[in-house]
Amino acid sequence: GRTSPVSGPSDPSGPLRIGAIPDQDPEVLQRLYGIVADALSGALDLDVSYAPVTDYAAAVSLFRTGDLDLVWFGGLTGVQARLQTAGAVPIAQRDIDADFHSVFVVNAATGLTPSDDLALLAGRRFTYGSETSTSGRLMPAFFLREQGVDPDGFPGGPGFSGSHDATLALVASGTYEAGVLNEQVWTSRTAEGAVDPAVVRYARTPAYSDYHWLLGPSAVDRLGEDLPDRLTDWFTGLSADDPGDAEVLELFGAGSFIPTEAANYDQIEEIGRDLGLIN
Amino acid sequence: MTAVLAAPPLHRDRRRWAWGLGGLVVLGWSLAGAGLFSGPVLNPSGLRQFGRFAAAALSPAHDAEFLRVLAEATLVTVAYAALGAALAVVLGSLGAVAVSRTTWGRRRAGWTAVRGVLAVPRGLHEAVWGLLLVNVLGLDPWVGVLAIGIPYGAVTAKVFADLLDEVPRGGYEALLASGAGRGTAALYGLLPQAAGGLLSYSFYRLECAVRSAVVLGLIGAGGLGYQLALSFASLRWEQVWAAVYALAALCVLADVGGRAVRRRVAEPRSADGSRPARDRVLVVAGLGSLALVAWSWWFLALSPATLTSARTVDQLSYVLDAAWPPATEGDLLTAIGSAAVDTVQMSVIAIAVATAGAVLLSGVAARRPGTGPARWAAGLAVRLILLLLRAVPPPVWALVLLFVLLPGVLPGALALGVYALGVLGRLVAEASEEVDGRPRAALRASGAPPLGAWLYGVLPALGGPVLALALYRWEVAIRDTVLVGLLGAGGIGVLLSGRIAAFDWAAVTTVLAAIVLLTLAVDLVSERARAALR
Amino acid sequence: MAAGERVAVVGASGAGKSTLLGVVNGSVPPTAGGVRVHGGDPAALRGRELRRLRARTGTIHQHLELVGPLRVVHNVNAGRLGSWSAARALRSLVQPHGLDDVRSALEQVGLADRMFERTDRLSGGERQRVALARVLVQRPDLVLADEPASALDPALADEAMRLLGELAADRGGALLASLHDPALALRHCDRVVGLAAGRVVLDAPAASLTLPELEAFYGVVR
Amino acid sequence: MAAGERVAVVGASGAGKSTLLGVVNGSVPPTAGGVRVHGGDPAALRGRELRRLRARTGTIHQHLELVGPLRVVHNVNAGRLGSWSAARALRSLVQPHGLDDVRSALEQVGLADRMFERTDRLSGGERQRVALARVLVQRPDLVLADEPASALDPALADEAMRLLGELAADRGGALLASLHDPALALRHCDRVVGLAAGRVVLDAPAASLTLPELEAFYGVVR
Ligand SMILES: Nc1ncnc2c1ncn2[C@@H]1O[C@H](COP(=O)(O)OP(=O)(O)OP(=O)(O)O)[C@@H](O)[C@H]1O
Ligand SMILES: Nc1ncnc2c1ncn2[C@@H]1O[C@H](COP(=O)(O)OP(=O)(O)OP(=O)(O)O)[C@@H](O)[C@H]1O
Ligand SMILES: [Mg+2]
Ligand SMILES: [Mg+2]
Repeated sequence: GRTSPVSGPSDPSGPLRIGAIPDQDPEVLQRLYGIVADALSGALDLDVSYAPVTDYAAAVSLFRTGDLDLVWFGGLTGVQARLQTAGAVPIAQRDIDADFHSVFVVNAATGLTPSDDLALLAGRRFTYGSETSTSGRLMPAFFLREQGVDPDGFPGGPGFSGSHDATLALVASGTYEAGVLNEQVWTSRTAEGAVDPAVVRYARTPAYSDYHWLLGPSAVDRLGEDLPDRLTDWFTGLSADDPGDAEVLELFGAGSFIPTEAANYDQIEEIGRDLGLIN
Repeated sequence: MTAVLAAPPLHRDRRRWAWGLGGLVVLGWSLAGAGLFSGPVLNPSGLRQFGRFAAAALSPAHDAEFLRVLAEATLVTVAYAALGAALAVVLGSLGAVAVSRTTWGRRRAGWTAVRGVLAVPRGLHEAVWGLLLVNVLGLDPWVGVLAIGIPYGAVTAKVFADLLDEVPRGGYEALLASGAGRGTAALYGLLPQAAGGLLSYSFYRLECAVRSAVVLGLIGAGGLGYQLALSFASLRWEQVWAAVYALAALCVLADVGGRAVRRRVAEPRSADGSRPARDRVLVVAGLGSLALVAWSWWFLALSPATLTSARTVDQLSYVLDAAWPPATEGDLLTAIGSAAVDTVQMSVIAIAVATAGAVLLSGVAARRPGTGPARWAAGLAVRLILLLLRAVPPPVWALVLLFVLLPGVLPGALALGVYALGVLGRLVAEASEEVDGRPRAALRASGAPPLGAWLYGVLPALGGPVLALALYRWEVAIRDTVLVGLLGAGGIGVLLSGRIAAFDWAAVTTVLAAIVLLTLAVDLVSERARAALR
Repeated sequence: MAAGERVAVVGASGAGKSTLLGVVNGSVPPTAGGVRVHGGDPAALRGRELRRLRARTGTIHQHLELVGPLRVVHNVNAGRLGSWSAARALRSLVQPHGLDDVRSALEQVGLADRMFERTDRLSGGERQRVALARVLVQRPDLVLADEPASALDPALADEAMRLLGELAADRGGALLASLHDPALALRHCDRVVGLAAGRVVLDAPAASLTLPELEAFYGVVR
Repeated sequence: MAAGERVAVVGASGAGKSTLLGVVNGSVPPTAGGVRVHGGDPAALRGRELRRLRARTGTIHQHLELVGPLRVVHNVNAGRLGSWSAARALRSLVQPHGLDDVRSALEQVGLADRMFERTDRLSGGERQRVALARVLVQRPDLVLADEPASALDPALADEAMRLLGELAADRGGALLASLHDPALALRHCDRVVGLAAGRVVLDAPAASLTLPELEAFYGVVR
């Protein structure tokens, strides 16, 4: 008898397995989701377990195979997962996700000053974050194209630093003259004083929808038709006034959770298809 | 008895020169492709970022909470590594029989075919295997075990076969001449002589399995690789180094254990020659390995049933449906073509750097009994440095090298080169320990200085094994470009991870096929080169 | 060669003695001409046939070609691999089979007490005697011996040649030994074949040759 | 041993002849007692001193210990590594140095035409002569030869012993050769030392011994 440290395949009475794509502050993921799992399990009277996964593609695949039931996806990965998994439903997003932004940063040595003209970035060595990051790749590429800049046409091809922090470091080193990252990360790193002075904020993108909780169909089959509503109610009911809830909200960097629906991500889907990131 | 006896003519020399020259030309072409002769490649302003990474090596994270996390991760890593390596050695031993030249003799077609089949599992990186398996098996510990065991098994098969083929064949041929079958002759004439090398390689595989635990994070199993990946994503270098040191410590354990066993096998306790005697240490080591595998099986709660469950079959057919037929658009094929060129250039530079470094360092890194304390300390230091070079994963090397180099093929190539140097340095040092020491001792006895005795007594005998190792590492470097390709470094790895991220399975199939073909081509070229220089 | 015949191959260093023995046991393909052994041509045979032919031929190689890391008992037993199944060969590596035969062969060459020693720890002459013991347990019909006594002192050399002659005579087989010691050749062989630069230049019954004559041969052909 | 003296070590197989030579050149540590070579004890010396001592000692090993994949010319030149700098040794691997010396040494042993062949393609006797040529270019003061003629025919064996004796005499040095051929020992040495089970049991001027006496020695001590 030992049970696997990794959750086994779905069984009828199995727990609700939550997961997340590794994005900002990945090293606190474990703590974050431990707390979320406990709070959820207490409120909904369910067994809840958390599985750490470090790879975007793996998280999407595990959602498709039913090994993960409720996943905190980015905009693009959420769309990918939903398209591959018939019956998946968005549950909730943060208040900031309805109005999300990315910031373009440049190395001070370029002499560029803050401006909204992305065309000046063409011809510079430029890096995105992770390949399927909504805020570090997809939406910035879209806005670049809108201003007539070929998102793949940077000299030597664009870089993919792998994470928002790596983007900051690579722009600071001057290896890349410019880059783009999640505004939330930029704000929190600036607040921590962790941003190298060589990195200068250049531009901010218009708003778009990003992160959201996505629920898979097998959990609904197992745990009841009303599961999506119960989850949405719990998330949207989290209140900053309640100390327990506040801890969860703070970990997510949110003021509150709000309901969301698939249509909010249609733009992302369209751009994803355009860029060949969705088949 | 009327046979006319004449010595066969010598005509290898020209081929040697042709191969040597060809190698140099390819290296020059690769360096040119990396932009070394056209414009700046250095980015001095990134030294500060690089310095942060280097400085953190001296102050690894050591708060209690993090150490506890690391300790847990270590257990998981050990379990996966032990099972993965065990599976690899089992698969490798069976596969070695199937791919060794000794088995096929002069039947080249059969040999080439089997070798080609093996290139498929071998051509894909463990991380790619992990991703593919996740899609079929979901969150199951088998993913980690198989992701390590399958590609390693194929590599092990090839290396075991090469080791057996490289052993002096006098004894083997003498047995054939007295009517022994090929199998039994190999058992008596080749295996005992290759035993040291086989054991050494098996323990080396265990060490690799520990390092490959990086793939385990994918499946949510935790492990040191997962911790390292998390800390790396937020560039917490202190934590990255702590995880690297933990990895390195495990590697040292595998190394020390392997060395002890090898020493006992090479120099069994001198017993009275008239009685049979079993070495108790070896028996304990054997039983201990079995116990470790059994514990790992229990710890991971592996269940063979999942491999054949209906769900697995469903998922497999989903992936196969999506992946077949492969994509054949012209765009994709063009992209693959140019990525393949980058990949080859990157791997050639990597291997040139690693081989040159490994040979230069091997004299110091190799352990030699009966030398002074200064030589011993120097050897230890070099070995530790080599260990760190390979304990830091290639993606980390790629990023920190990218701080000080401009984007392009070069940072990726050097990242792979530095990592491969860590691996090759160790392998070459061990190969030089395995070389017959008597000619060297004979030279020392006539007053030759250490370096001279090494040049004349060891290097010529080392040529074959070093070439074999370097060429084998070349193939690995091709596969590893998957790990470093992303960072603006180009190569087929970018293409693959891009297609995987887009879940474009048909294109993934095409890219994987291209990688396998590239692997196979490298394998065949290597084989030719070695035959010419043998 | 007739049954029971003992033939010495003599010739200067590099004359082709080892190569000749290699052609006879099928490990060196002849560049021209051919040989017939036990009625078959080792260069033409394949697979089982070849193995059967080879199992009837025992060779002591000039460089011995023993497997150094293996214990003496296994190196001796290796002479019997031609008649063992693979499974048996494997089991014997763990728990040596046919110890009695091995022991008696080692006793004949004076090495009974070294049975379980690693072969590469033996002295030069001791190793040569292990190679001899291997042929003794093989019991071949044709014995090919390439300088089987080169590392042995005169007394042991005589003993070794006697054992080889007996082995051949016992089974109605033959002995073909390359020897660079003419005295040994005359004492232990019935016929002497002389080689120079790969060709037979002398073929005479041993009884018709005197020691000085044979010694002179080396001077002549050089 | 006196300057210019040629000493034969004889003894049954396994008596300890090779071990004795190993102790003298410092590659085997003695279990008891010690030796003095050129006034120094090889087991006590370290580093440069030891190297200097060893460079003055040339050894032909029983198993030759040549480097098989290396060409003959390099295997011969290896005898001079004791007096070459590392850089020179390296350069010589690309463009062999001192070709004249190598050629004349190889001529002396009758192998001048094999200079650029891979050593592992030579016949047994040819390899032994390469080992001999290596000592010839080394020009040591003390020559240790472990059965230097075991793979050679009588004529070549005599020639080899003559060369070794000359080499020792030329430089006022000495020759210590293990030999299992008593006739060779008596013909080419001034003194005969007999070993049995690792101990000296005979030490006599060659002139005082007859061939039958020495042959009998092997029978006696076994
Ligand atoms: N594999 C090989 N390739 C090239 N030449 C070879 C090879 N083997 C042997 N020879 C050459 O063929 C000739 C005959 O060699 P062989 O070993 O038969 O001589 P041998 O009569 O046994 O001499 P010895 O008494 O010295 O052992 C030698 O000149 C040798 O160098
Ligand atoms: N490395 C070793 N370990 C253990 N025993 C050894 C080792 N080397 C030699 N011996 C033993 O020591 C004894 C003396 O060996 P040595 O090689 O000196 O004999 P030798 O007189 O040269 O004999 P031969 O004429 O057969 O070459 C032998 O019984 C041998 O087995
Ligand atoms: Mg020969
Ligand atoms: Mg000896």
